[in-house]
Amino acid sequence: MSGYHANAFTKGSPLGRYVIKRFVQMVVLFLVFFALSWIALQAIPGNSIEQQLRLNPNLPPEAITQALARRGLDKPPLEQFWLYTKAFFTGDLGVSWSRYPQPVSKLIAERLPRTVMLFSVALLFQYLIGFQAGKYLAWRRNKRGEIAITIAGVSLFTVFYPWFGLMMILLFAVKLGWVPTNGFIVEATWRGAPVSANHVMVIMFFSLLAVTAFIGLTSWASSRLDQPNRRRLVKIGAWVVGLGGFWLFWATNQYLVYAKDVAVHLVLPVSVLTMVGFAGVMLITRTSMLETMKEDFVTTARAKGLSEAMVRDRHAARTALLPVSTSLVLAVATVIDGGIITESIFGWPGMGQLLLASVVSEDIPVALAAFSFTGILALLGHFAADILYGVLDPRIRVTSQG
Amino acid sequence: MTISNEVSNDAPILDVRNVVMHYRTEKGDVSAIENVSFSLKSGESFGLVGESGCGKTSMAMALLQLQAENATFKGGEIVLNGEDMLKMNPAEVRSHRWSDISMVFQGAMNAWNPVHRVGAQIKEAMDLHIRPQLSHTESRERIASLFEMVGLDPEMMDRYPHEFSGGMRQRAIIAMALSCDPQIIIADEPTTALDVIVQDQILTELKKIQHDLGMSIIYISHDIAVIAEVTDRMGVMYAGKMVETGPTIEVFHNPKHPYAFLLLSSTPSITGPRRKLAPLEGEPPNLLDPPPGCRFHPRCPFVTDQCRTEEPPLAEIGGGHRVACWNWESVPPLSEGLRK
Amino acid sequence: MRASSKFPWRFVALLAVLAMIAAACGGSTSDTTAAPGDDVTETTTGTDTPDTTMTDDTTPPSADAFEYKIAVIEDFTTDNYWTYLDTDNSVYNGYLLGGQAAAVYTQVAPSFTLAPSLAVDAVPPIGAADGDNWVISVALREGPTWSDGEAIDANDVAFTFNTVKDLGLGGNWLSSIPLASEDDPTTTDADESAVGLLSVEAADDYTVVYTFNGAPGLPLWQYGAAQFPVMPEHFWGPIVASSADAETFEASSGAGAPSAGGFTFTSREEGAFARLSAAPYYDTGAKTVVYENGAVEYTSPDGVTESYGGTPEGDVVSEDVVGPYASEVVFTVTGGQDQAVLALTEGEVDFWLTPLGVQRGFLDRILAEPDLEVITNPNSGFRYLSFNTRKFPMSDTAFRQAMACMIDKEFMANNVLQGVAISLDTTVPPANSYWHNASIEAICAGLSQEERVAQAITILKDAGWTWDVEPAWDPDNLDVIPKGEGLKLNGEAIGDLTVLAPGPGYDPLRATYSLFIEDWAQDLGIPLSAEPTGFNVIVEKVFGPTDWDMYILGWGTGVFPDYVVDFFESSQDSAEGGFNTPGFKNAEFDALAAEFKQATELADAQQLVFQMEEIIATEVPYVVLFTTPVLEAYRNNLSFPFTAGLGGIQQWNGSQASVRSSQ
Amino acid sequence: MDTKQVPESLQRIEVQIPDRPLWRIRAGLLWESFKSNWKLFKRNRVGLVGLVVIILFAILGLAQPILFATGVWDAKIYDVRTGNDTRVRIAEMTVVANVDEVIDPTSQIDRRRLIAEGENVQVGDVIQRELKHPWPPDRHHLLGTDPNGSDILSQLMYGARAAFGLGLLAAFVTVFIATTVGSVAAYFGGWVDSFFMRFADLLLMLPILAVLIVASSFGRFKLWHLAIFLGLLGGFGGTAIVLKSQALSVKVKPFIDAARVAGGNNWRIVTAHLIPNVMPLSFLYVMFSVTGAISSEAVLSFLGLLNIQMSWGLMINKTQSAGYLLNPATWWLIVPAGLAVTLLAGAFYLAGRGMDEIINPRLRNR
Repeated sequence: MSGYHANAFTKGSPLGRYVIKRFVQMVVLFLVFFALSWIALQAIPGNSIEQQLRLNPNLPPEAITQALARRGLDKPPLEQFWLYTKAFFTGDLGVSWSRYPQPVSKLIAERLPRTVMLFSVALLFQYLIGFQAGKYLAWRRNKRGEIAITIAGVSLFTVFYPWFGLMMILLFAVKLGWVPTNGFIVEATWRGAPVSANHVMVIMFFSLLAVTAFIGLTSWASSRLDQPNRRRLVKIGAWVVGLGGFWLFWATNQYLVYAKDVAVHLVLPVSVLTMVGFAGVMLITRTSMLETMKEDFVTTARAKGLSEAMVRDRHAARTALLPVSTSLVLAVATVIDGGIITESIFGWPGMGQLLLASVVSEDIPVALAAFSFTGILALLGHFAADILYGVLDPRIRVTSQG
Repeated sequence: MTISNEVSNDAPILDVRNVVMHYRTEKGDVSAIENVSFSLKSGESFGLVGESGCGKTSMAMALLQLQAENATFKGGEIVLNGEDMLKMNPAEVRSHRWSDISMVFQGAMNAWNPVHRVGAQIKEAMDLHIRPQLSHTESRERIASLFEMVGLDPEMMDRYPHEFSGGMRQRAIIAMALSCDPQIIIADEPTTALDVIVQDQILTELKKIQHDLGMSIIYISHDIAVIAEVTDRMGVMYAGKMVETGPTIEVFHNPKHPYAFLLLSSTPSITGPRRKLAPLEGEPPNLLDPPPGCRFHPRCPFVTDQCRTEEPPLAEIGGGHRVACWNWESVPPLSEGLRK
Repeated sequence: MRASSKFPWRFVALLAVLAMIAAACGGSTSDTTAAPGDDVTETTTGTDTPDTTMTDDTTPPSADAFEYKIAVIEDFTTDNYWTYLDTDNSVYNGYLLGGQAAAVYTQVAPSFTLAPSLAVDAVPPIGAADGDNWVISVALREGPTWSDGEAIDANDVAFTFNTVKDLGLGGNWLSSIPLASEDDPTTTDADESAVGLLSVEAADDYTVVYTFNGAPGLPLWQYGAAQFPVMPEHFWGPIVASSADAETFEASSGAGAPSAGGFTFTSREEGAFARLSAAPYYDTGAKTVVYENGAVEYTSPDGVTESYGGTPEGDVVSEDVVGPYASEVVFTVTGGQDQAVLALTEGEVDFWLTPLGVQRGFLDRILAEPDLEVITNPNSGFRYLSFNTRKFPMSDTAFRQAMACMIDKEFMANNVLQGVAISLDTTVPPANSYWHNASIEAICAGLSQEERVAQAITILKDAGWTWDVEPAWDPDNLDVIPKGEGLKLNGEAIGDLTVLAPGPGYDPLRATYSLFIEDWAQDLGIPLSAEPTGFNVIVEKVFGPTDWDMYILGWGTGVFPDYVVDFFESSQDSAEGGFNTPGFKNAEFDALAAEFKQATELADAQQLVFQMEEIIATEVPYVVLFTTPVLEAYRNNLSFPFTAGLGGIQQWNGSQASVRSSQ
Repeated sequence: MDTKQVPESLQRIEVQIPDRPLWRIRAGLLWESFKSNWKLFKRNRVGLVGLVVIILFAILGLAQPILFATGVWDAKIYDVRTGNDTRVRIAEMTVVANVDEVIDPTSQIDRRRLIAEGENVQVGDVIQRELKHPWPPDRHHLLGTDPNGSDILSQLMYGARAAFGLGLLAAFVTVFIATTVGSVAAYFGGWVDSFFMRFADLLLMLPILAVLIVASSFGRFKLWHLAIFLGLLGGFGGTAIVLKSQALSVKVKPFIDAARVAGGNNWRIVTAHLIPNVMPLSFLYVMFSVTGAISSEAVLSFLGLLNIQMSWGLMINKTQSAGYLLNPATWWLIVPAGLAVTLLAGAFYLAGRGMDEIINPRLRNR
């Protein structure tokens, strides 16, 4: 009796068609986005060269014309756009104007790991804590404490984030001195380091990913086990093995001291991001749970004699997970945009800062690359969210094919 | 039409005694179940009939202790195999759910969790209640046989609820209700949302299963015809009270409560005797502030002054037929209809 | 059935293994990809430890060797000196790289006295005509070496010039190396007659020959070409040879480039820190004494004493025995000003290099630390209101004078912008003492509000302006009531005027100032409104089409006041790409400017600048408003050769090679 | 109670023929629904808290012009832009070497501070010194003054008006567009729908903050420009999608068919039937849009990218650029403004949630 496959994804062609259709839509959307971004950036008064050279009265005017020519800015706008687009889609992101002549790809390669590091950890905590909190909040509806938690949650959710971040720096970094105030590494630790910070962060990210994936998937798989005892055992085992493996990996790692330095610097921004972000997840989860809890199948589950925790986790929460996971995917897609403030406040030199600086300095190649990057992330995010929705909600699978 | 079922004379497996349940709301207490009693013997089928809002679904939920959060029991007991469920702690209640009393829900679509496979949802109940626990294979085999019993292709167990038609879902619900060999199944409007032909199939299926497995079923429906078709005994509820109870044949053919009388008069019957159809006028009372005396008196064509002040008891009128009406003797035979 | 029951297990195991592998590979892939693409990190973070250079016996006594830790709030963007001087000319790159170049002549801190560096002669030779051209031959000293021991010679000077010229490097190179127009590939026929450098050649190892296409004055020669940065040919030559174009060349790394300034660039972690290490310095041990009158007394490491810029007289302003004393200069990039202050107060850094100066609000926190010292110095720059003199009514001198009269700079500096702004009347600030014309007084200086109103009315009336309703000072309300209405010149009314000023988010000082100017103008009946505008928009507008009315911006200026010419000479009109944004046209001024450009004697140039400043003060194309003080904070175990001077310590990159620690 | 749907076959519905004019019935119904909704809203404490805070800020914003008009405040001192308290506060102070030694900060002063401010004196000297701004709160300036000597409370009040103006304008633009777009897209479907929905996708793709930064680089980006820009982004973006789905659920209701059968033209059906029924949900989104707009403005001002005269975000920005940010001693420069943004944005959000529980049938628990 092995396998009655009702999974729509295995049926092939309708889904294939759907993916192709979506892909074409995505490409068109991206082209429009790309062109609009270029136009908008181009339309900003002044340009990068003027900003750099205009205010030095000792410069002959030729210096500016020459600099413009070297960046191809002497050509008519349409030609510039055509040349840039052609290069862009053949993989050449060009060179930065404000940091001429550094390649844009090099700047991005330098910044990206840092943003990924910061936000992957922050998102992990946000969603873990937010989802659990939302679950309990919905379960406690109209009970004591709900209003207080909701108001606290909303306050964190709508708090003026830059200000809140600064207040946290003031409290934890300045007054209490528990954590560094800013930056991502300390010079003294890294002097003569045999390795770059990005390298260490890449290793940190993947080790974290591996552990999270291991624990998450094992726990998920354990929920399919029949006996509660064995289930608990496997779950605990997963944590022990996962965390133990993580510890072992780093305890024996030559880069431990560097990783520690990065980790210490991560504490405050991640905590603040978590505090601000988890509330949003909590509220989504709560709303979604409240809707789910009105469904008949929750009554069915109770009638079956399932414990409240099982009803909550396996039935109500499992279904309420849909919008939450969608929002996670979309949150990943907006990381760079969100990074602008976080990175400015905590002095974390990532993609967000690069984006901000490039727009302010009218460094169009860098800005456009960063824009395109966020645009592609957003497109893929929406696409992934749809697919994920289909995976998590079997009802959608059929409709998305048809 | 009669149902040939051995009705055992043993002590009832379920005995509902004088249950009073209120909903606490902003506007005051809603008296949803007022002093309701009935009992159920092993292998027996019992029907509860009444308009929407009369308390029959509240009663069904109360039997599983699934009443809404704002419900409170003001009295009575629900004795299952000698134990009062109202006195049990939540864990004890849970252990009885499904293993002793299971339920076929109304609106079968929503009763299934859309994100789990049907088989898994059935297995979940079995894992919880069947001891020793079945192995994976054994569970699947059991589900397969249950599916066959209710007339479903066993392969369907690995599908999601939305891939089932309405009738199939209802069959699957029945399979799930049977999965832990309960003593009692509560069928709450089991066929309401289905088309007539499927309705009939499902009812036949249920009857057959009850016959084969010898379990007790409580049918709950607003459709008195359905109740008449499948039950041994029935009760008629009105505004949270049991107004008439007795053997189904007796009540169906010879209703003695004016409400039951009017209800039957307003329902065309294919299977029953020909009769004149009479409309049931007015609306059920507001249970926040139920009328004094007999709750039916504002709508009752046989109303007397006594009805307006004194509450009639549910009194035996012979043959296990009991009626809560001061003037039950004025109620004419069904075939005559209501004279204007 | 079995299979499906086990499925998740296998899946999990597979994924876990994959993830672990990915983690392991993640490291190694980035390893291999980083290496070839990124020479910088490879060589700089590699194993060539700075200790090897430290043990070199030519470095100064390491008894008081210490790390000079500096906070900066913006990251460095390049480690290539050529790129830095082209368009990556941020002050931060300057802090990091500025010290590594050699120069034939240089200006000595803090008096800005012109003194020889590589050259033998105390003052730059004037040279002589050679046909149409002008040839100057400069003898170089034998002895100065790069940090790697190679001699600094005439070939390096010529190489630097040729690289800029041949590769077509641009940006700020062109302000140090004024190429003759014929050779400038980007210039068309205009301005071909302007004087510029034709060639720089090494006649022999220690003789440089500069050829101009005409006689150069002070701006072009002594304060121009004679001071251009010189780069080591033996290091950069091969890189130039292998670079196809300027872009490739400027993208190359400058790591390991020998320096002529006591420190070499060692390593950099983007966004975090950068380091310089002490290196053998040919001038180590030399003593420089600067006197009050600007004269410099220089004693070379081998004890030969010379003096430049006049005979030493008066107090000693600064006395400096060149190090380097620090073993390392470590720059920490902090996220912002607040973080820099924290680094300072918590002892993580010794000094904070910031072109913005320490803001007044930080003083509380800095002064809470007993071991921090704060100094204040005048800034070399000014903020000003500019009129578009091409347009009515700004074209009318009386109008401009009346506006200038109404602007009460003392009130603004003392009452509104307390302590953060210093009132200023000339484009050359008093702190630039040699070039500052102290006799100039702003229009209506020292008058009260009431007197200013009266004076402005008189100025306007005298020039033929009339009102429908004449403004008057109401002594009861201490305000102008009624305000002027219907101001006209010969019947011509004034349309709505706008003063563009940066918003409070960019510069609160100028934003506030603009609002007061709006008020004062309206008192007179001038329909002026202040419009907060983005900095880039103002720049584009005022250097582009000439449809603006007034704006407020600022200039950061050098010490040598050739900018006065650039800002107001009629040929420099911004409509034609110059810097004369007001469109100021004044024949008398133009004549003085032409004379200034040809001047070869400092005293002559000084008098010319004085006269030009007087014209500006009377004709007011600019109303110079204020300047800001530069506050700097440092740990008091540091000792600098001087702490008082225009622009502060940061003007000299934090005196890297001379700073000592008392520890 | 038994909430399950049961056919109404057992009930009889009596139809009353109204004898009052239709508008009075409508008004009556509206009033009734308002009353019952208000009751529901009142019970929801969360929403009530939000509403109270909103009203408090509204009062704060309205108070400022009144204070000026009644002469309680002199514009020369309290104007948020050029106001400047030129009164002189003199204190006699002894010069010490380090503030750590200072016992009484009003009578002693660090010599290094004086040097930094351009006065050269010796330790031990006694000087008459003017107290410089920012001044801590006193009875003239309830929340103190900023480094330029203008009143923080006055700025806060001005900021409240700016926030309300911006927030509400942005929200109404958002909702006006979103309601129209959503209804039109839902009603007409087809390519109209596709066009608007793809456009919405495009806007959802945008990195909003980055786009706002680009927009603000256009130099003369005023507050109301920002409001309309935010309104357009929201109105054609996410909110339109939500309202479209609401409109879709209204579109299939029988009365729409009835109207169509009765010969109503499309436009009339959209404006008279569809939009009014989408309105309640629209109003909910007004609340959420206000929150978004206020936060966006504050962030942009905080980054110093908006060229405006005064706002809460700008107050923080100015504090930061003047160096008073992480200084607990001058808390009045940073706490009121930050708190105000948080409170007002939060209040609109809370009020929105309160309304959500009334309007959104899926969340009603009764």
